[in-house]
Amino acid sequence: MQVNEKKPLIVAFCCNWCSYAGADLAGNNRLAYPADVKIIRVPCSCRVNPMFILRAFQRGADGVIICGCHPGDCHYTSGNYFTRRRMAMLFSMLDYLGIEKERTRVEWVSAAEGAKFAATMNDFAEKVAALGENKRLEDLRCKR
Amino acid sequence: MRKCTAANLDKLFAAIAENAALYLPVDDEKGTAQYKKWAEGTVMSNALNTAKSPKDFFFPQSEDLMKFKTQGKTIELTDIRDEKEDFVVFGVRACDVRSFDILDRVFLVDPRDSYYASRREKGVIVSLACSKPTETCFCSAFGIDATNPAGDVTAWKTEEGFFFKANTEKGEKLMASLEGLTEECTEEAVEAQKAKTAAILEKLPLADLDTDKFGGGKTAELFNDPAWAELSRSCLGCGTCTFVCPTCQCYDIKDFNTGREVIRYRCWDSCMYSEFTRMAHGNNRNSQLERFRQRFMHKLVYYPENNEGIFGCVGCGRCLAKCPISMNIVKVMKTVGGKKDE
Amino acid sequence: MSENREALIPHIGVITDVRIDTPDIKTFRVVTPDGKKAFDHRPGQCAMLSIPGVGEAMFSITSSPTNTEFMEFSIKKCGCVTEWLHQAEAGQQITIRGPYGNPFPVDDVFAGKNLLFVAGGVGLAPLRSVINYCRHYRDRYGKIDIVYGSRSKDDLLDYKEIIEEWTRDENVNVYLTIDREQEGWDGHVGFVPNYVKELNFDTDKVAVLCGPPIMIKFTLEGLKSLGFDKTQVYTTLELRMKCGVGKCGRCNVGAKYVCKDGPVFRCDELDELPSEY
Amino acid sequence: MQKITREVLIEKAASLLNEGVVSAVYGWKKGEFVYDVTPALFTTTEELEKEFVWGDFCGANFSKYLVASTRKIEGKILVFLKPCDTYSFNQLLTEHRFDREKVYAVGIPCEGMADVSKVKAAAGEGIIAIESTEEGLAVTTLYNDAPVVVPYAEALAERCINCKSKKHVAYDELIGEEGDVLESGRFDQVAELEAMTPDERFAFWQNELSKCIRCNACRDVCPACTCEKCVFNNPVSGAETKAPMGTFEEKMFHIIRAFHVAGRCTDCGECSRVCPQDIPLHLLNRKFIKDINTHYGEYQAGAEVGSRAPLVNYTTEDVEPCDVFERGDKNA
Repeated sequence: MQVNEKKPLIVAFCCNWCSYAGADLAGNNRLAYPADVKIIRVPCSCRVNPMFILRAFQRGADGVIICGCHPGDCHYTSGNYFTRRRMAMLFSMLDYLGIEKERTRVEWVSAAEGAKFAATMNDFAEKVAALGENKRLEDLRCKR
Repeated sequence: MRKCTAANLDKLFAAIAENAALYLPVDDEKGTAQYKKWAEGTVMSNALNTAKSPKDFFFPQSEDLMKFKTQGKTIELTDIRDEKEDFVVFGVRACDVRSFDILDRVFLVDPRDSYYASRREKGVIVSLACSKPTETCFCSAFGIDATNPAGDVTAWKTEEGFFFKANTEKGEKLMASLEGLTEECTEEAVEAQKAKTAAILEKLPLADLDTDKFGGGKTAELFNDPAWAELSRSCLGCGTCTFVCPTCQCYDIKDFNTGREVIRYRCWDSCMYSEFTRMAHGNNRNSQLERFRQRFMHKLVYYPENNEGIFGCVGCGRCLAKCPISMNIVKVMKTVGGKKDE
Repeated sequence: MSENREALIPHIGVITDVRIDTPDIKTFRVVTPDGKKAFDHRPGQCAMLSIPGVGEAMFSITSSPTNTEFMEFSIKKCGCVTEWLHQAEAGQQITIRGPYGNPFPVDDVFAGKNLLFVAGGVGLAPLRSVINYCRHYRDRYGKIDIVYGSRSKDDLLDYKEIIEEWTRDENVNVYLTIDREQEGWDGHVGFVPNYVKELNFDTDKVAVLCGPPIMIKFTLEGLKSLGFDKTQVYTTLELRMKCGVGKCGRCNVGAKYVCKDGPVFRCDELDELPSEY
Repeated sequence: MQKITREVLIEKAASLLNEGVVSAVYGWKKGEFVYDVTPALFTTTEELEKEFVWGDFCGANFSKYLVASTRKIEGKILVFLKPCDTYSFNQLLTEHRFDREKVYAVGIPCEGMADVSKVKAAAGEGIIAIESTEEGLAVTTLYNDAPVVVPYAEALAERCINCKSKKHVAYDELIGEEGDVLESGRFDQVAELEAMTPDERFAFWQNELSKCIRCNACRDVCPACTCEKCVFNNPVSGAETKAPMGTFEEKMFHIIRAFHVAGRCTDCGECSRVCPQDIPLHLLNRKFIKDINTHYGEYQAGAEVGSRAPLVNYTTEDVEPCDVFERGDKNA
């Protein structure tokens, strides 16, 4: 019997100025992180609308992580402060609806933190993998 | 006429459920009745009617129609209707039974809607006569006899138990399969209940609702009635009335791209929604007044015009109970066209 | 009509040719994957075309029923479906279902009569099918007059066919007009309704109008001033449709469904409907 | 039972109409039964006397109607506002949704509104008359010979049991006495849910949200939902879904709906009142309010005009999203 070892699919929204560059650095330094992390580049972490996150889950993501500049370092001065509030509220709501809180995360990763990016992704992927497939925010039409 | 004692009722349900999926009104945790599939231990609700109408059984709120797979320039089409098993809907009130007739006249005329038609063929309707109509009931205005509903089998519930009369071939087949659990009986108890209910029906506050102002051919008279403006003024433009209505049948066809394929599905739509008639070059019903008028004109004038005078409303009273602003077809009927009478 | 016609499941169609008519109108030739016509139709009827995932929309069939090889659709770019179609190339598959609606009464009312066609812009699309039908069965009809106008000469639909075929037919008169003076145009300049009045047609004919609502309104007034009666004038309507078979409840005007009872209406019939189109 | 009478309100409205101060009056219009009152616009004294009602079933909040009607109607509009309505009124002003100059607001005291489904549960179906008496609502039905008295406490709507304030935060004129902001137990049920395990919470919401029929009444009635074009109506947004397809769409709709009004929701409770499927939607909104109060300081939307909503604001010391879970949730 073959056990279905489906690797978790992770969507990472990365801000253009810090985290995306951080991911780049991780790549340049050949730091490994799971291939199932799909990066979506956004101009600023506050570009991420709650709908994006829900859509990602609908389309098969098992975990969604948002990466932005460290608080205080936003390219647009204050974007990530808004992200922080919004995501705190949204994730708390998802938790309130009984959706596993380990499936969502916000992490601040600067352009210099390639190692942190890789470590974060490894850790997040591991946590999500432990939870298994996303069942609570799934859309059966998008499942095989 | 056949009778099933109260003690035998569960056995009767079990016997029906053996051959077909059995659905009946069941109270949820808040005491609201909704149709649920019967399983061992299910208790039938005593409520007058379900919050949502049983039109879902034949015209579900959403259903997948077909699937497309595209590759390069080619398209592959697959029919993905779900083949429904035989089913029995138990306890449908007279008003809702009439609603199936109204839907049939839309979906079964050429070209026949085969999705609807196949469900209609597979479903057996066991209706249930009313014994405690409520203040929002006005089915009698549309010539419906709440004490003697249509359906494949008509049922009456008294203290003694359930009484059944088969009306169609399908109904007779169902009753034949239940012969061991029912016994032949006289109609006395049923007649007594009918008389008692009829007396209550006469006392209902909406018993004297007048339909004479409406019907086919009344478009010119009613369309520009000044009353529409006031009636529709507070309308929120939500779809509550249309979605709880047993006869509203407007739908939308939409595509959903799953990433691998496109599913074309059909879902209920509401003429009350602002986008209902929007197209690339504009919207011919731009104001809520126009949309509001469309809904009621459709039920009271357009539908009867195309269907031998049969009104598109069954008087179930759901919209009276559920409208957020308590605007409803009764208020419309009492107001529109009223100026002429004075 | 075939028995037990399935209402909502379409056929697959293939676009075999895309002709650029004007800057925003293209004409698409559609057949089934095995190269045949998808279904027969009558002049004035419509079909639902769709691109899975984009949407479905109703279009008039512009080719004549006498064309047994393929169907054509002249489509103006104005919404999601049309925009997508405008990007399509030959070989692209789409879905098609129909035919829908009532045709023009070509075999009874029109038979033996003189005909006047008045079209504006992409409004020629539904009329082209009737015009070509009548040209095909030329001896069944009297004189044919065609008045067609658009914004500019570049916006004239089927220009080549008009010049090379229609104008050369005997007993067919084509009157073209454009809204404003333009270099290289020596024909008539002016709006269609005015041109119709100027041409001072005899009332011994049946008129068929199609174009923007404002053009229809004024042309109708023009025809009335020439002595035409509303019972002599036909037009075709368009409203939002989803099912095409009179069930989805969106294209009704009063008790009439444009997809089923229309799109062709006689103008006096329209007067009886509420003004909601 | 309401402390002021219909006559007092009619007199006020009639005098303002006759003086020409206002040209129209928003009020509750008599229905077929006692409980089915409809929001309506009155323009003459005769109409007011004939059809204006005020009583225990006048729950509708007029604030949102002002957005459209102040643009259409010449002259000022008189609007009667219950304490909770004044918060919505202020919130709309904060968002510049209507012109304050075009409105004459009269604050009226409210003793709480009755929920007709509770009345029916207590007195039975077939209501033909309801009288407000000292003891409670005296309900006559088709099936009772003598009226059944339903005490007010039993008939009160959920939002009124947990009334947050009897204080009017906006008015041009006040009828009756000014009330106070109340200590309410409105977050108790949110706390109960938070104390559950995620599995229990999931089961609770799955059951509730699966009842949704996507009629959009909660959105359409909401005084905070005043977008000219809602994302759920916009075909090009990719979010225009009209039916609950599976279980995802309904969660998506309700999360986004609640999130979009987070920080702006005054907790007026209209969403739960209008839901035809009785989904406790206010529990979603209150969760956001509770979280905002906990993490960003006490904030009551609509308490004052011009205050900055918490989700369009920030401090550099805000809590990190991962730390928000740290409270209450002991079972996870």
